[in-house]
Amino acid sequence: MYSEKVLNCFMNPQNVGEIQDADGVGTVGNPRCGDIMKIYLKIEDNIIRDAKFKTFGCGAAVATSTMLTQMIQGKSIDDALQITNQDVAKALDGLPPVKMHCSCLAEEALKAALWDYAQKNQLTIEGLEPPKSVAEEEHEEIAE
Amino acid sequence: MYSEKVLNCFMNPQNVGEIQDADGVGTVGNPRCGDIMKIYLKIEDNIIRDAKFKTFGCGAAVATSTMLTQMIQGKSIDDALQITNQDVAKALDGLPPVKMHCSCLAEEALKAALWDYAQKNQLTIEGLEPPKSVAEEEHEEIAE
Amino acid sequence: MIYFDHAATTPVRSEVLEAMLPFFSEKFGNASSVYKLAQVNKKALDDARAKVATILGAQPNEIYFTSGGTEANNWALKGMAEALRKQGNHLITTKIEHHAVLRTCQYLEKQGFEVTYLDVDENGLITPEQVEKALKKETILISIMYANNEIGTIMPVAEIGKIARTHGVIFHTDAVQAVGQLPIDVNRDQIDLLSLSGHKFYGPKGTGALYVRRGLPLPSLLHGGGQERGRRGGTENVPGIVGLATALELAYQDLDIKTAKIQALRDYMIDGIYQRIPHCRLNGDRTQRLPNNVNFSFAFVEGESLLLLLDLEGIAASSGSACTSGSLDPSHVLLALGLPHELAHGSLRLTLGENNTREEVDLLLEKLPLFVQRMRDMSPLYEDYLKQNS
Amino acid sequence: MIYFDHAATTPVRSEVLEAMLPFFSEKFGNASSVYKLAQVNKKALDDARAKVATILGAQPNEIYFTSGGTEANNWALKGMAEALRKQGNHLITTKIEHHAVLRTCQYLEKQGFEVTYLDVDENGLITPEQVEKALKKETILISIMYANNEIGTIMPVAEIGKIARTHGVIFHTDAVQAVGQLPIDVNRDQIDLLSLSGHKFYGPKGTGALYVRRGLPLPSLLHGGGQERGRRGGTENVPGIVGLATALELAYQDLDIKTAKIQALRDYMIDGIYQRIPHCRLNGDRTQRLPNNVNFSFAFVEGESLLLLLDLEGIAASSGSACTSGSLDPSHVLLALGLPHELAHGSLRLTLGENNTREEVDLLLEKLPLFVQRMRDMSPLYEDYLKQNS
Ligand SMILES: Cc1ncc(COP(=O)(O)O)c(C=O)c1O
Ligand SMILES: Cc1ncc(COP(=O)(O)O)c(C=O)c1O
Repeated sequence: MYSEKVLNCFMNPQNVGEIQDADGVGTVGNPRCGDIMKIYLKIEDNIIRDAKFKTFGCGAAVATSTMLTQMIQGKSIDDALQITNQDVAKALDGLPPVKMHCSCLAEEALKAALWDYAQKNQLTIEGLEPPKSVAEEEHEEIAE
Repeated sequence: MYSEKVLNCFMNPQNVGEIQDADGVGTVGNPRCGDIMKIYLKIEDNIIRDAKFKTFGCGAAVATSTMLTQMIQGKSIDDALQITNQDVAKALDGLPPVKMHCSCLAEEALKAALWDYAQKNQLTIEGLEPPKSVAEEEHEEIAE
Repeated sequence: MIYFDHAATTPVRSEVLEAMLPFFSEKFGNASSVYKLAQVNKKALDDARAKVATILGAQPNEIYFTSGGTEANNWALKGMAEALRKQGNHLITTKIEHHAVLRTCQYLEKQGFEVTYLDVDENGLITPEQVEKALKKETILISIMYANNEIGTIMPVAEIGKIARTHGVIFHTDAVQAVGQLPIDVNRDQIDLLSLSGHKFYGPKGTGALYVRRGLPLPSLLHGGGQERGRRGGTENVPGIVGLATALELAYQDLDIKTAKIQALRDYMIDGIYQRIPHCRLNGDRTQRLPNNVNFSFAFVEGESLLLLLDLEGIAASSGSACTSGSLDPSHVLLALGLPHELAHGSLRLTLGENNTREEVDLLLEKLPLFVQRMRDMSPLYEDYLKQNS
Repeated sequence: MIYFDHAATTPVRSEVLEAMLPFFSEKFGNASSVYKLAQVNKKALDDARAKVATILGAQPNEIYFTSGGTEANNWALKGMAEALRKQGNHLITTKIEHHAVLRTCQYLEKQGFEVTYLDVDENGLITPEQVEKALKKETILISIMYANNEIGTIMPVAEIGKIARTHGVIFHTDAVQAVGQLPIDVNRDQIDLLSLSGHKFYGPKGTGALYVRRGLPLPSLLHGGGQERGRRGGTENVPGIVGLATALELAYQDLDIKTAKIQALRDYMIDGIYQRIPHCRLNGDRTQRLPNNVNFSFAFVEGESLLLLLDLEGIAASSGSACTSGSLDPSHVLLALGLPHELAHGSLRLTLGENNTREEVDLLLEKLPLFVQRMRDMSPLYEDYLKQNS
């Protein structure tokens, strides 16, 4: 059901990890839906110098995280904001219909991270709205 | 679905035909049910000397007609009346459930023929009741 | 063995069985699973769906696989009745539908629906005008078979489709006997739902499909897992579905040539019977007729006894429809033609297939007159007839 | 390929396919026809029915063949609800039934029935007392699965049967996962209706059966010809039915030996996973459990990603049930156990079959810990956990 590209991005994920001194961090999704995506950004002079992610989710979620973080590396904030979930999906040679929401999640995670960056630096980024919920859900305690 | 015996009686029917100067004739069944059985009896000294039949019907109807006419040949009227539809069916090594009514028809046809004999000769035969309907249905005209 | 009962069922074509075989034990995955093993099955399903859609002139996502024609008919009728109950409670069908439609209609009557059963003429046909006249403002569904299974009559489906569309009424057709023999186009004929069954065109038993025009609000009949886009639960019968689609595709290869051959054989048989046997009647319209169907009534003779004689000679035929041959009722189809009961009980259906030969028909034409005469000689009705006419 | 998804479906056993083959193209007659060709089929059907009856401790005329477990479940529930509507409108089932039961119950709720969905405990079990407490005077049907398809829990069927009988309530059980693995006796367990599905025990897909205790007034779900003693229309799928019966018979040959082997492998797998992977949880009761079922939740990890990694290693497993894997909902069964959503999303079901080996399990035990760790290293939830506990 997944394209070769998706499988490839899933098997060889790029940019997994944290950025300790990130300039912006965004977490979207919730356990109810089965996907949580967290994006870390390092931003200098309006340019995304580095992007990393942590994702709890299916193969498509991991692949879109990989693809998105690759696509935004080195881009200006404005250019990065032009990237839509459709672009991410297209870059992966498509996603199964039930998995399209993963690409939306990626787009939202990016926006959440940029929002966080804007908040921290008291900037206004054109066209950027506050994320609907920055990790609003409580994560239930996970028992062994 | 039919036993060997039924098939045999159907393929090699015995006693098919009319008895021109029959002492008793009985017709039962109707076209609606798909079976009509007509039995001719030649009776002398209370003994069935000859029995013949004509039957419109399925394989089981033909087979039961054959079997019944064979079973009653040479029997006294009283002995013939002892023969039940079960006996006929048993003599055929059984009939499929949906075809059991054919054996009833045979029993009824015999009784109708004996009733006809009794009527003609103003006799009372112990245990013999008038047939429910001696060919009461009109046969619709058959067009080519 | 000479097989003249192709309307009852057909053998699975060897190419079809071959196409099915890998999916039993080797590519056996559950088509709904995520792993690779199952993707083969999902693809096989998709291909099958596309093939069926192409043949019917439909889209793949308008095809739903079922366990046969019966399920397809039950689903179409009960489903649409349930969905449209608020709009009306009236259905239109005919008196000569298959029991899978008739008994479903009777069930719906018990649930408060009203059903008009259209009369057919002595040839087993209805007119589009009858359908139009029967329409009421409460009418929600017209279900009229494409072709009849006993007498082979082909209904004026395109005209009915037009009437249905004009009046905004949903049109279902039981095309179980037509599919595989007649070119079908659901758009040309403005059909909204169409039932078909695999084993009637050299596919496997226990397989069928329902075409459902996109956008129709058909609820599920079998609730369960999310199979068939959430509309028909149950683990997909992959080998069966592959078999159905392969058989369907093959049925429509060189259809013209096959039809011409079978139809010629049919006409040869009909003419031969007429010439050799007096007091008989071809049931069903002579020309608006399936290419493979022959159905005769022989006066004074009951049908099953003829079947038995033919069977003992190695010739398989049927009387009435196969599924009711266990019962004693005369054919409701023949009664609807206006036949008296004797004739309704005395019918013989011979349905041809691709592999039947002229020699086989010749053997039938040699034996059948003898068998009919033999049963007539035994028949009290024939005796009466002779007496009346002597 | 290592196949650990026998609860989803099984390959058709070679002996089964062999038994089926003659009925596709050679002995292809319609089992309801009168001629000799068809008598072979009728006999094959009768034999199959007798075999199934014997295995279940039932009578042949209590067995009805269907197109699968889904149809059997739909038929049992909708049929009994319709038949007993006048006596009451209340049904009892559990929260962890298969969708073929749950969605049918939801449908019945829309038709005015009231359904009690019993809670299960954290091991996926209900108690007979819960059933007894849920009874009302309007209760007409109890439908509780024999064994669960996701977590393998075996329900206290005999006790429920006893309660049902005592209170004069009909008892249906979806035994689709149990049949072929557990000895079944409908009289011992006082079961009134029982559903089974062929492809779960090395039989063909698209086949199933419903046991219906003699005398139960079950109306038809599929109306049509007079097949299945007038209760289930549709030309009989003879090859499929023969396959189902053959597979069932073979499943119960040396059942003890096979069960011992599979169960040992199951326990080896469970112990191995517990030993090698921290933060995991076996879902489903440890002992009241199907011999072939292993189901784990791994904290911080989503299930599908594990499936993919396993698949790429040639190991087929499942997460949730196969038929819902296309959907995004977490397993309703795991939620019913009280698992938080992360864990409900993070489950892995491994279901063993006769041909699985210890070597295969060893490979899984080697790979799985790596895969779980790999996904944890990617997981923001694991990151949070580590931070909180450092
Ligand atoms: C418990 C249970 N019930 C019902 C079904 C449905 O059976 P089928 O897919 O054969 O219709 C399944 C399997 O899919 C099952 O596991
Ligand atoms: C016209 C028609 N409709 C429906 C059916 C039912 O199809 P199936 O037996 O495949 O369920 C048949 C054949 O049996 C048929 O001839």
